[in-house]
Amino acid sequence: MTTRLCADAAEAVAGIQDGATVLVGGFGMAGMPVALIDALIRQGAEDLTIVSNNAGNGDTGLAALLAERRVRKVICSFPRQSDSYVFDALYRAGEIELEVVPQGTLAERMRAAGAGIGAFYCPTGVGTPLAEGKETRVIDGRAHVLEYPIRGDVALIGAHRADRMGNLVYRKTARNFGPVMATAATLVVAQVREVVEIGGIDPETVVTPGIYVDRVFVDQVLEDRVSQEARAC
Amino acid sequence: MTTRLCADAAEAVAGIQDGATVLVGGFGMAGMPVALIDALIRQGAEDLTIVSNNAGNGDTGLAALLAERRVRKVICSFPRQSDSYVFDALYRAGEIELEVVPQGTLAERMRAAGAGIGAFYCPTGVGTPLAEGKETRVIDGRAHVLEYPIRGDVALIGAHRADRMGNLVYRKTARNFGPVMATAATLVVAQVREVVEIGGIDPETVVTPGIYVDRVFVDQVLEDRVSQEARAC
Amino acid sequence: MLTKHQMAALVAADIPRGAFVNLGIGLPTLVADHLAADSGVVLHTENGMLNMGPAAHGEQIDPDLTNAGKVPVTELPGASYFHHADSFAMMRGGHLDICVLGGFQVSAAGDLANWHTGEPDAIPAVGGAMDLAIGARRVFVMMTLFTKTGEPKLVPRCTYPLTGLACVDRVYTDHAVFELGARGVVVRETFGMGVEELAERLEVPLSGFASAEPGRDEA
Amino acid sequence: MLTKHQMAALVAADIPRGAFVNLGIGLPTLVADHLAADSGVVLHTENGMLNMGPAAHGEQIDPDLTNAGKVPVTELPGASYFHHADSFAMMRGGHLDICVLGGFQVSAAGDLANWHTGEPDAIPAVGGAMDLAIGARRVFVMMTLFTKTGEPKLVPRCTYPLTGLACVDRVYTDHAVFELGARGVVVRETFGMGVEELAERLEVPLSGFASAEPGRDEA
Repeated sequence: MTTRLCADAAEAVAGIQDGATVLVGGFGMAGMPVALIDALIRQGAEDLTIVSNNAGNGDTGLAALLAERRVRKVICSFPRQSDSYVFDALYRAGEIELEVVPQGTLAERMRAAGAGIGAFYCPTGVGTPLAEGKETRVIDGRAHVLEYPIRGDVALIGAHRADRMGNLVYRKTARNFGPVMATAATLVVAQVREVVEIGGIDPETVVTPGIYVDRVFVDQVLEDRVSQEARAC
Repeated sequence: MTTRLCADAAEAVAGIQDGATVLVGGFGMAGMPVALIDALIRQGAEDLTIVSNNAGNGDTGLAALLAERRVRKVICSFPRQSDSYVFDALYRAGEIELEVVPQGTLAERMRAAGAGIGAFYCPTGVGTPLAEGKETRVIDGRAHVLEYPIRGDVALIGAHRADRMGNLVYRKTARNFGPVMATAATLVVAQVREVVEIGGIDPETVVTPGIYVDRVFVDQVLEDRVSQEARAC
Repeated sequence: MLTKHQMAALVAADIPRGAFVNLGIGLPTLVADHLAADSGVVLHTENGMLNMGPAAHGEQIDPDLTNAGKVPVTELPGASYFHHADSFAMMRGGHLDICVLGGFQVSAAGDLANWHTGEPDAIPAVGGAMDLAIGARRVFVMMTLFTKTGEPKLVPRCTYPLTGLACVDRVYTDHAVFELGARGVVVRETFGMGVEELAERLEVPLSGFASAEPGRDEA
Repeated sequence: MLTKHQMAALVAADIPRGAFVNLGIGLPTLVADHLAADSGVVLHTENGMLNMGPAAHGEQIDPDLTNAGKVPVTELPGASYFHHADSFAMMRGGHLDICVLGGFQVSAAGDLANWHTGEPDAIPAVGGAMDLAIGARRVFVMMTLFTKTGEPKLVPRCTYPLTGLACVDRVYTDHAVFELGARGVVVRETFGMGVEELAERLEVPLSGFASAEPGRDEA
C-alpha cells in the first residue's frame, strides 16, 4: 500500500505475469513510459494484452515488445500510424488481436474500472461498426451503447514529478492517459523525472494521489533525453 | 460562451426561471455560495428543485429559500442535521419533496450529466430502500443499480479564485461538489474571492476550466467574512 | 467490557502500517487518536482529501478545511485535494484499504444498517454511508454490542433499513470482536463476557476464537 | 472553386467570437491560421488542453506539449490541462460549441464517414473521431466535394463505415457550403458551380440558398 521508490527499472516492473493486461500511458511520445516499456521487454512476460492509445511506432518501445511476439492482443483507439509497421505486419498476418475503441470510450472504460462503475451507457459509436454486437438503449430519445470497464493488472505511466508518498504531477499534454490508468490497475508503476520530499508538491496541485501509485522509478535518462530534444529542436 | 464578470450578485443570478433545477455547491459552509443563494432569494424564482448535499441549516441560505416556500423538491444525501429545522418542518408537513441519494451516487450522477453518459450501473445502495424500484443488473457477479444523470438548469458554486476566462481554482476541502456541478448545468455561476488577469492561474493547476463557467461574481463580503472567522477562531 | 476509547485503540492497532483508511462520523473518528505517530496510516475524508490531520484548534481553524462531519481539521504533509466525484470514485473503486463505520445493526451475513432507524417520523439521511459500506476493501464496524435497552445489535437479520449487503468484515464492540465471513461469525476476542455468555445473549450462531492467539493483524 | 485555405478561411469566418472549438486532424487544422487574433476562439485539443496556441517552432518545441495530431504546439494565456477522461467528458458532454472534422463521405441525413475506408486490408483506427462527431454541439465537416476520380462525397447514404449518425450540421467543400437539417440539404453558398449543376452531379435532393444573403453567421 505504501509507494515504493525503485532503484532501477527492472525492480519497477518486477513480477508482471504472463497473460497480464498492461495499461500503457502516453499519447505519442508525450507521457510515454519509455524506460518502463524497455524494462518490460527485458523482464520477459508474454501473452500480454496491451491497452494504450496506439500500437507502437518504429522499432522501439511498444513496437519492440510486439516484435518479440510478447503481445496477444492490443486494445487501442488508433493502431495505424505512418510508422506502425510492426503492428501492421502482425495484424495482417493474423498474429495479433485488435480491439479498436473510440478514444474517449477507451478513457471512460478505464475510468469506470477505477471508479467502481459496473458499466455505462455511452452515445459514442452508435450505428457504427464499433457498436456491432453491443447492447444498446435509447435514453431520453438518444441511442446509447453499453460499455464495460477495462481493468489492468498493471499500469505503466509516465509523470513529471513524484513525492515520496507517490503523489504525482504531470506536465502539459503529457498528462493524457496517466491519471486515468493509475486508477484502473492493480499494480501501478510511474516513471518520473524527479522525486521530491513529502511536502514538496502543493496538495492543491496533485493530479494523481499517492493512493493509486505502487512503485515510482526516476528515469534520469528520460530527463536528459527530453532536455536534449528540447535543445536540439 | 465567454465568461461574464458580474458587477453584483443580482446580475449573477439574473434569469433563473420558475421551475428550474438548481445545483448548489458546498459541503457544510466550505464552498457554499452564500452570496449567490442570498441573491437567488431576492431574485424571486420559485417552484425550484434544489440539488445539494444538505437541505439547509439554521435560518439563512438554503434554509431561508426553503422557508419562503420557493422549493418544490430537494435532491440531497443528508437533509437531516442538528439545525435543519426549516427543512424538517416542511418535510413533516408534506410540503416539500425529498429524494435522498447516496453522496457518491449524487456526485456521479452529476458527473454523468456533465460527461454525456446516459446512465451507469452503480454498486452503491443495492439491497437498500434507496434502490427500490430501480433497475438492477448483476455484472461480474456483483449486483448494480442503474442510475441516471442529474442535470441542472443552473449551478451556483463557490470557488477560491477565477481568472477573466472563468478558469477556477478552489481551496482545500471547499473544492467538494463545485467542479462536478460546474460540468452539469446549463448556466454555471461561480462566486469567488478574487479575480485575476488571464495568465494569473498556472494552467497545470486549473480545476474547473473556463469552458464550464458562464458567470463569475467576486464576493468581497465573503472574503472578509472568512478572514474574520479565521482571525476570530 | 471496553470503553469507547479502548475500542478505538483496538481498531487502531488492527490497521496495518501505511493503510489508506476512512473513519466514519461518530465513534470511528476516535480511532485517529490512537494511531501511532509513525503508523504511516493515511486518512481519507470523503469531502475530498487524503492525508487529513487531526482536528484543528484555535488559529489552525480554516473554514475551507473540514472533515466529513464538518469539523475543522488540519492537513498533513503529502496531502492531496480532489472533488467529490473523484473522492467517491476512489472509494467505490476499492482503493481504500479499510473504512471504519458506526452501526445500528450488523447481521451474521455482514449486512449493515447504520443510516436510518426506520421510524415513520424519521427523516432519511444517508450521506456517504452506503458508498463507504460497499467501497472499501475491508469494512470494520465499531458499535456497542447491545442497545441501551439491552437488545443485541449483532443480529440474525437486520430489522432497520439496510446500508449495504454482506459488506462488513469485522465488528468491534465493547464485549467482543467478531470476524464475519465464509466461516460465519467467529469470535476473535472477548472482553469480560465469555463466548458461552455471548452465545446466550446473541441470536446468531458463533464460532470460537479464530486462532489460538487472538493477536493483532499482520501488516 | 475554393482552395483548401479559402475553405479554411470560410469556416473560420463562421466560428462565433469566443467559441470553444476542436479542429480535427488534417484539413481542419488549417482553420486555426484564419481565426482573427481578437476572435477569442478557444481551441480544445482532445489530448487534454484548452486554449491551445499555434504550432511550435524552434526553441518553442516541447515534447510534453502536442496537439491531437502529435504536432508540437504552444500554450496561450488562460490555458488549462486535464486528463483524457476529463477531456472526452468535456466533448461528450456537449460543452464544445463546434468541432470541425474531415470527411470521406457525408450523407444527406448528416451521417458521417471519416475513419475507415472499409477496404478489407485496411487497419481500423478511429482515434477521437467518433467522440467528436457525437460530442460537439455543432459539427462542421470540411472536405472536397468530389473524390479524385470525381465521385461525390455528399451522398444519399454513406457506403464507407460510419463515424456517427445524423451528426453533421454543415459541410464546407471547395464547390459549395451545405446546411444539413430538418429542411434537408440546403445549399448555402456556391463557388463557381451553380446550384443546378450541383444538383446534377450530386444524387441528393438540394434546396436553394438558405437566405437571400448567404452571409456569415451571427455571433
